[in-house]
Amino acid sequence: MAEVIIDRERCKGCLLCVSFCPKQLFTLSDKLNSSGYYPVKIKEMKECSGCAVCATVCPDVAITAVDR
Amino acid sequence: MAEVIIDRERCKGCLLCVSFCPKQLFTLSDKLNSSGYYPVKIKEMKECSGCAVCATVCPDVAITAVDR
Amino acid sequence: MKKKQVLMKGNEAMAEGAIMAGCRYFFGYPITPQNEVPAHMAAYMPRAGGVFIQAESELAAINMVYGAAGAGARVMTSSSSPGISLKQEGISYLVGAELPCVIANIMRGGPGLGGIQPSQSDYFQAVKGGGHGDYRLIVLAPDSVQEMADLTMLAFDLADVYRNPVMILGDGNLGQMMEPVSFCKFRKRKLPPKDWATTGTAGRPRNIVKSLYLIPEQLEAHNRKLYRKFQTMKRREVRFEEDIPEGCELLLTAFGTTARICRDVVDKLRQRGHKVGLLRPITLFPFPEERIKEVSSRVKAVMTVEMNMGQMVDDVRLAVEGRCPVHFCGRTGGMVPSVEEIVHEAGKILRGMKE
Amino acid sequence: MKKKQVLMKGNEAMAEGAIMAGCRYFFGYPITPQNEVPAHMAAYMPRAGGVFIQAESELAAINMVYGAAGAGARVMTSSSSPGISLKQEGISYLVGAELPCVIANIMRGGPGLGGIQPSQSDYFQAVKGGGHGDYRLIVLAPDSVQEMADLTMLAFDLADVYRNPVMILGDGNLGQMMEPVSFCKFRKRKLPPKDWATTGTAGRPRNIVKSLYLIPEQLEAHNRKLYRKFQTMKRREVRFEEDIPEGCELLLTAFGTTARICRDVVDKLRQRGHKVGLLRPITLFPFPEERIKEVSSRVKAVMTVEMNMGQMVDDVRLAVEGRCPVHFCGRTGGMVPSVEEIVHEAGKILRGMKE
Amino acid sequence: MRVFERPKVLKDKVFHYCPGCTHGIVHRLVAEIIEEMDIRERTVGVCPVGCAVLAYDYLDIDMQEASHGRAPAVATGIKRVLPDKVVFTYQGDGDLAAIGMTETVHTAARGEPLTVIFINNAIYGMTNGQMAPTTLLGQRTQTTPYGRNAAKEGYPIKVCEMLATLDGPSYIARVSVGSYKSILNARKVLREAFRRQIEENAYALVEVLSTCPTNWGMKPRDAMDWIENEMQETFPVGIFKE
Amino acid sequence: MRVFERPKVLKDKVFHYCPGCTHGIVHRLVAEIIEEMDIRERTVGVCPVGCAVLAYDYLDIDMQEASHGRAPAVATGIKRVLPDKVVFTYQGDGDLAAIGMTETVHTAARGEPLTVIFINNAIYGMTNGQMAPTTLLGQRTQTTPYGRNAAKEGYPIKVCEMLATLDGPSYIARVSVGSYKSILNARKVLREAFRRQIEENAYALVEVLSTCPTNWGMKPRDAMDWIENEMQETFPVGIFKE
Amino acid sequence: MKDRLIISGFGGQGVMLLGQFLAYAGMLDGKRVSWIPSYGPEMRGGTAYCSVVISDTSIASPVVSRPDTLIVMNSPSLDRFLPAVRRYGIVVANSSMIGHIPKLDRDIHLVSVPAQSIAEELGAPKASNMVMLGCYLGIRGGPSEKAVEAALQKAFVDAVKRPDLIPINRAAIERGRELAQAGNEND
Amino acid sequence: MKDRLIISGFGGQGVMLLGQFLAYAGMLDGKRVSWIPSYGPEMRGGTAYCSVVISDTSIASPVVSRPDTLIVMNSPSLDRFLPAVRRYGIVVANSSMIGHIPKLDRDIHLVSVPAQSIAEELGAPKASNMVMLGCYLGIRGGPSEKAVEAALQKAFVDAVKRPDLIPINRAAIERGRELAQAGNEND
Ligand SMILES: Cc1ncc(C[n+]2csc(CCOP(=O)(O)OP(=O)(O)O)c2C)c(N)n1
Ligand SMILES: Cc1ncc(C[n+]2csc(CCOP(=O)(O)OP(=O)(O)O)c2C)c(N)n1
Ligand code: SF4
Ligand code: SF4
Ligand code: SF4
Ligand code: SF4
Repeated sequence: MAEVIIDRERCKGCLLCVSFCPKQLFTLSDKLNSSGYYPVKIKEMKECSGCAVCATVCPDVAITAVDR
Repeated sequence: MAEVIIDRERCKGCLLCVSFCPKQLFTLSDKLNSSGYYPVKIKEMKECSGCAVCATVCPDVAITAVDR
Repeated sequence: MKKKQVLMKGNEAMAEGAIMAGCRYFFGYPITPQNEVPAHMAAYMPRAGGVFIQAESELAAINMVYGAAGAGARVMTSSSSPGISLKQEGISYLVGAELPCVIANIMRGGPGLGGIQPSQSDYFQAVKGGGHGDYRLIVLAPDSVQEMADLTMLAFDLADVYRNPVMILGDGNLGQMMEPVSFCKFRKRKLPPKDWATTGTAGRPRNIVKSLYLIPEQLEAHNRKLYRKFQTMKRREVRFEEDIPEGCELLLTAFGTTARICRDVVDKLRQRGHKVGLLRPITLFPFPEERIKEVSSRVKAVMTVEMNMGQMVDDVRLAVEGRCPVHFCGRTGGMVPSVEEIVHEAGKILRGMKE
Repeated sequence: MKKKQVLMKGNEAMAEGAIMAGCRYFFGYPITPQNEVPAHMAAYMPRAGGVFIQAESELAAINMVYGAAGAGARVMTSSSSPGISLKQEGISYLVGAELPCVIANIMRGGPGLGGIQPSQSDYFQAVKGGGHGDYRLIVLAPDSVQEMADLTMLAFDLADVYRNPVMILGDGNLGQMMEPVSFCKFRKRKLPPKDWATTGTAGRPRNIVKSLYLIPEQLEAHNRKLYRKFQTMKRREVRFEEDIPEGCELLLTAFGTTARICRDVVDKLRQRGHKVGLLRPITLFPFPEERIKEVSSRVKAVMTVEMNMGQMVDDVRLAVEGRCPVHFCGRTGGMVPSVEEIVHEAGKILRGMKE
Repeated sequence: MRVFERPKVLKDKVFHYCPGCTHGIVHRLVAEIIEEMDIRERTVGVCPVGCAVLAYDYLDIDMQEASHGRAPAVATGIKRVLPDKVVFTYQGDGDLAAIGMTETVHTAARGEPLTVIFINNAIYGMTNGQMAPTTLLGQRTQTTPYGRNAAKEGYPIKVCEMLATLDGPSYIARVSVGSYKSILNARKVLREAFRRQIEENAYALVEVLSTCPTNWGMKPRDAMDWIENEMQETFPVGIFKE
Repeated sequence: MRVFERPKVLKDKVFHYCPGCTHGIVHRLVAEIIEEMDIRERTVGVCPVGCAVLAYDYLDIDMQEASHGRAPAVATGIKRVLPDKVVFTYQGDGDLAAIGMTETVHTAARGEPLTVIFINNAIYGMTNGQMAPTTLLGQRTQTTPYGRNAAKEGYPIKVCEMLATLDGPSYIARVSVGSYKSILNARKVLREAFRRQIEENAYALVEVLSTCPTNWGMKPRDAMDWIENEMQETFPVGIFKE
Repeated sequence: MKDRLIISGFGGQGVMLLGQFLAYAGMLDGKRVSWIPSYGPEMRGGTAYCSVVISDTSIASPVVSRPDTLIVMNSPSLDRFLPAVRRYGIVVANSSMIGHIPKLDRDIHLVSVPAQSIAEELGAPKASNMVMLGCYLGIRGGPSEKAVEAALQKAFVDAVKRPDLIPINRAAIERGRELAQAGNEND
Repeated sequence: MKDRLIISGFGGQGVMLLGQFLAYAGMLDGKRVSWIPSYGPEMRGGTAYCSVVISDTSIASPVVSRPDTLIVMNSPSLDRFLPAVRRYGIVVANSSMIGHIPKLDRDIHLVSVPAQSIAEELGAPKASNMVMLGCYLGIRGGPSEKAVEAALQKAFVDAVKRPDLIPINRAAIERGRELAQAGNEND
């Protein structure tokens, strides 16, 4: 089972993962992090294929991708 | 009749005219000019064809070529 | 009638002042905290029929200034500390070739890359000459957005009068702050024609712009000529502002941002009953040496306040020549001293006098 | 046993001294009158297993020095006045990043392109800081070919002790003249390891070489740390040479070439019965301020002799603080003052005392 | 199994870069390559003056901070002292192609064994968006408010094409980080640039087309697309010297 | 009829150049072209720092002396103020291709309407013969006493080839003054470079392979032959951008 | 009258504009004014602030080290500047972004406004700064309405050519003002 | 003993080498010595000169402004430096290159040597400087022969690896020395 872990504190809500995720699994969360950004969250983890596209495009290296 | 006029005071005796003159008309004179150089002189003006090769290669623009 | 006021950053006021003074050529390279200058020039120079070039470096910029000044134009460049260091060779050339121009240094903390917060630590560089050779710039030190505009306008005339670069020595604070400013129409002085400029020889003997004098006798003569010019500046162009009460005990000296802060300090200390005065040099070269000399013989102490580790204090000491103690109070690295801490330092000196 | 003497140019002696002091990296750019330095380095560095690069410019050279110094090497560059102006930004960075290195300025006449004859008109630049920010170099002023070698060797150690650039401030005369010189084996002091150098992190925490401190509090702390270092230099590294007779009336002060000439002046004047002394600063920063202060309270006048329009004279005046008059006697633009003219100037002052 | 993990050569610190700025991607790629090649302990990096001035806060290696534009000279100094170490510079377009052009060309001409990573974002980021030597014609910046005009401001400089005329360099390439695929390719090319230095003692430069969403005034994704669609017309990706 | 006469744009002064130095030939060509095009009264020249630093002593036109390497920046300043005047720089290889490389590249990239005359004599003349960016491999100079070694000192820079990759310049050419024929050709090309500025408001650069008999340690004629036989192998003459 | 303000928050919350707005309005009222930003390298998400002085008499120093008024839009700003506020000073805090507002043991008047929420309610999430402004106006009673209106014109018409944004920003100011008055009554 | 010399001539006449030669020989004799060139940009054909001091006591200034000895190899040099020569000083002039040698109205000892002609006679036109040197040695009686011989070794063997040049240069020196002595007798 694949999974991505998002580091809320690193995420700057740039939406790159949102737009690059082939399965459109990302969305913005509605709680600010301590830097004043709305980080992303995953809508539906089950569907993650572990392709790590999101992690590859994330400029803040906020995503870890795991394939279990 | 062609002729070249050498400005003794400008000439630095670099010998370029000597070596480039197609008719080999130039030679060094044996009196220093006031800058301490031995300027060139013409051995035989009659033979000058007025080609101005000497003047063209003279870096000190010391030669005037005349065709009469 | 009150003049129309606009709220502007110091950097913008300087740029606008330059354009109003007839400057039509600006060559610069970005650096914080003066980026508003090239930005303003890029936007407004074309409208004024002038030219703005973002040069490839500070070196290129100062040498474009050289070319344009040599061609007879009113021309300006601006930068901040590290960029001004890069211009030192060019500045020395400009003085050597006697070319008028205006150079702004909106100082930030050093040495090296340092920081980008305000500082006054390029005083020595501006006033003693950071480049090689014996030379001087006229150095103007504004302390408000209004003066950023006014002194810039003045700078262009002084540059032309003396055929010498004039430096506006501001700091990040003055460049970044907004204040109301009003522009009066600039009246250019009657100046001699720039008949020395290289504009093509049509109708006159040719002109050469240069600083090379291979024969030492000639170079010495040239240096002496420049020196006489600097002496004339000393006689004619000293500018300062002072507020010195009768019986003044402690004289504060400060320029630019710290001078502003010192006004509050003076008020505070007077409220507490101290006789305190302030002398603010507006021209850092020529320095108000004579005036400080005079005043120093009737005060008990002088305190110089700077945003550096102590630079102008040397010029103050040269003027005071031991007639009274000269103290120094400074913050550096981008720290701006507060009224409170200066009051505190002054208080110590004033208490010391009583003892 | 007399040491073996070689007849050498000052520039060559400096280069040779550097190699003997363990300098293995030299980055330079040609400029008269110091061309013998890179030429010597090009010829002899490879034999010593070192590296010589003719950099593409003075900017490149000083920044190669930065990189090499940051990597822990003993490294040097040299130039002459306009080239040193170009290095000002880099020098400010070297101090900011606390990198040891040796920089030679074999001065020529300025400002601008000026000339190529000897001059001392970069005193201010060297001593007050021609770059931006509060900083100081240790400045050594040799006055003979022997000292060109000896002080260069010393310079490398001082640079390492203080982690600060050291400048050799010579002039065209000292660079071009030949004198016999003997080299003693260089004994490097015991110095702390350069554990701050960037050599790869193997076996230790990583090292960063930088001068950026974006937070003003930190930049201020860094400046204060540097300042303390400069104060330590002032306490420990002042070097000068003096010849001051009992009852000295007139004290001459001069450095480098002019100090040499002043020795003859002193002899001449003493032959005429005048009590004249000479104080020659060897370190221009730290300046022998205390000593001049002391002496100034027991002489009738001081005269400073320089090959410029008056620069060190400011430091002398700061030391004298009005205790006696300070006169200046100078030639500039490549002119070297003659013994006769200095004697003449001194004579005027001495006659003035009698009146 | 972790299929994607933060490289250990990256320190824990949050980048100061703007949201969506691809400086972060390039940092990560460099960190990954250093880790993968196992050269962390023998690498010395040189930071530029530009947005990446704080790169030493992120890469857990020895680093020096050069003055604006002089990173190649600083790196030369380091490399000559430490010929066995891996030395790279990381520079923006203002740094490398404007003020530092002389050092760029000469270091390349010397064939100095260095790896130069050249971030071309067609603008000055750090100073809030002025024209760079690589700004496209027509592009608006703080100092070209009416759009870059060839007649006044000249043409963008193609650094790779220019340096490829020199005999010194061993490897000159241009890549992009404007799309997922581009990023994978960038990684390969950057790795090769390090390999050239390490194995062939040679000079390599990689130009990376990178975004500056803040100063381009674009959303991060639009900025990436702009690289792929607009920038690459002026700056085609490819290998210019091999 | 005078078939060859000293151009009036040359002042009466004797050149300070060494015997046989071809700087003098190029000076003469420039003077002839200015005379022929009748632009003496509207031309402003910029001298370099190098052996030609005193060019203003010989050319009877308005001139400025730039600091070392910055002639293109100075010329840019002049040209922007005086767009109707003819502005040229005259620079050596140290001046133009070492310390001044940044200005050289950027002025070309801007397509600044100037004429740049670039004297490539493969050495620093003025300062007594150090390596130039154009020094040939193996060539001995004061700073390459063992001969220029590519591994240490890198490769000669081919300025024309490099600048021809830019979009700014209109005309880039390399000529020689190493023989009678070459000189005649150089004159034509130099004239074209002036014409581009005057008629097309465009940037043109002409590299002139020139001798330095003194620092090459050659007799003047041998030096000219060395251009034709040795230098041209590394620096082929031709037109690189048209 | 002399008010020395520090206005602080995240980059993007509009603190710089708010400060300039106030300074501009003050100028129109015939006061002496100054504005000065903290300027830093690109560190979006970091804290940005500006100093504003509005005064009847000449302003010696534009740099405010000890504010009479502190307007804070996020937590780090409050932590940083609260200790510097003068006795009898006021603090306007954006409670939407500041989780815990400490109890004050000094003579400082604290008004907390959920500015972000209000702005979002109004459908203008970027206008939280205007809510804070309104609140300030409510407490200090100046600059004048006329000056504020002119400043609105300048900010949205002259500068960005978006006259359509005026009503909603005007509304945000009003809401802030109301809240301040309500807050005052609660005191 | 202290001799302060200026040696001057056209570039190419070997005046610099002559000066270094003298300084080196002086050093070998245990004297204090200094040599300093005039250095200029490339102006071949212009006048070049150097200052040399040879002294028993320490040398304060290497720069000679008023020479005890003037060695001049061309006219411009004579014109330039003659007025500076000290009373009782000596002038050695290369009469091959100096058309008109003025009458001296001061106490200066002038020796004129047709150095160029002599050198050419010897078949070594470049050795005119050595003729001048010989003349100087003849007049001043120093440096020692031993030192001069060692200097010859250094100049032609160590420096340029042309030991074959030594005999002819030695001969040039000798001819100069003879002439000086003859000249002295003429006095
Ligand atoms: C000598 C000098 N000049 C100018 C600056 C200001 N400055 C800092 S970064 C920079 C340019 C940044 O642009 P770029 O190199 O393209 O990098 P980016 O920020 O876009 O990554 C400039 C001009 C400086 N610090 N030093
Ligand atoms: C800033 C600076 N650096 C160095 C010099 C010294 N310098 C004078 S000319 C020159 C180079 C001359 O070579 P080149 O440009 O090739 O011209 P050439 O003399 O060969 O004609 C140098 C390095 C200087 N005057 N200024
Ligand atoms: S790409 Fe990274 S920083 Fe951007 S929104 Fe996604 S997780 Fe956050
Ligand atoms: S080419 Fe000119 S300078 Fe050379 S020898 Fe002939 S005339 Fe004289
Ligand atoms: S300013 Fe541009 S380059 Fe710099 S961090 Fe922000 S987006 Fe990136
Ligand atoms: S040094 Fe070389 S380039 Fe200079 S004048 Fe002499 S021969 Fe010509």
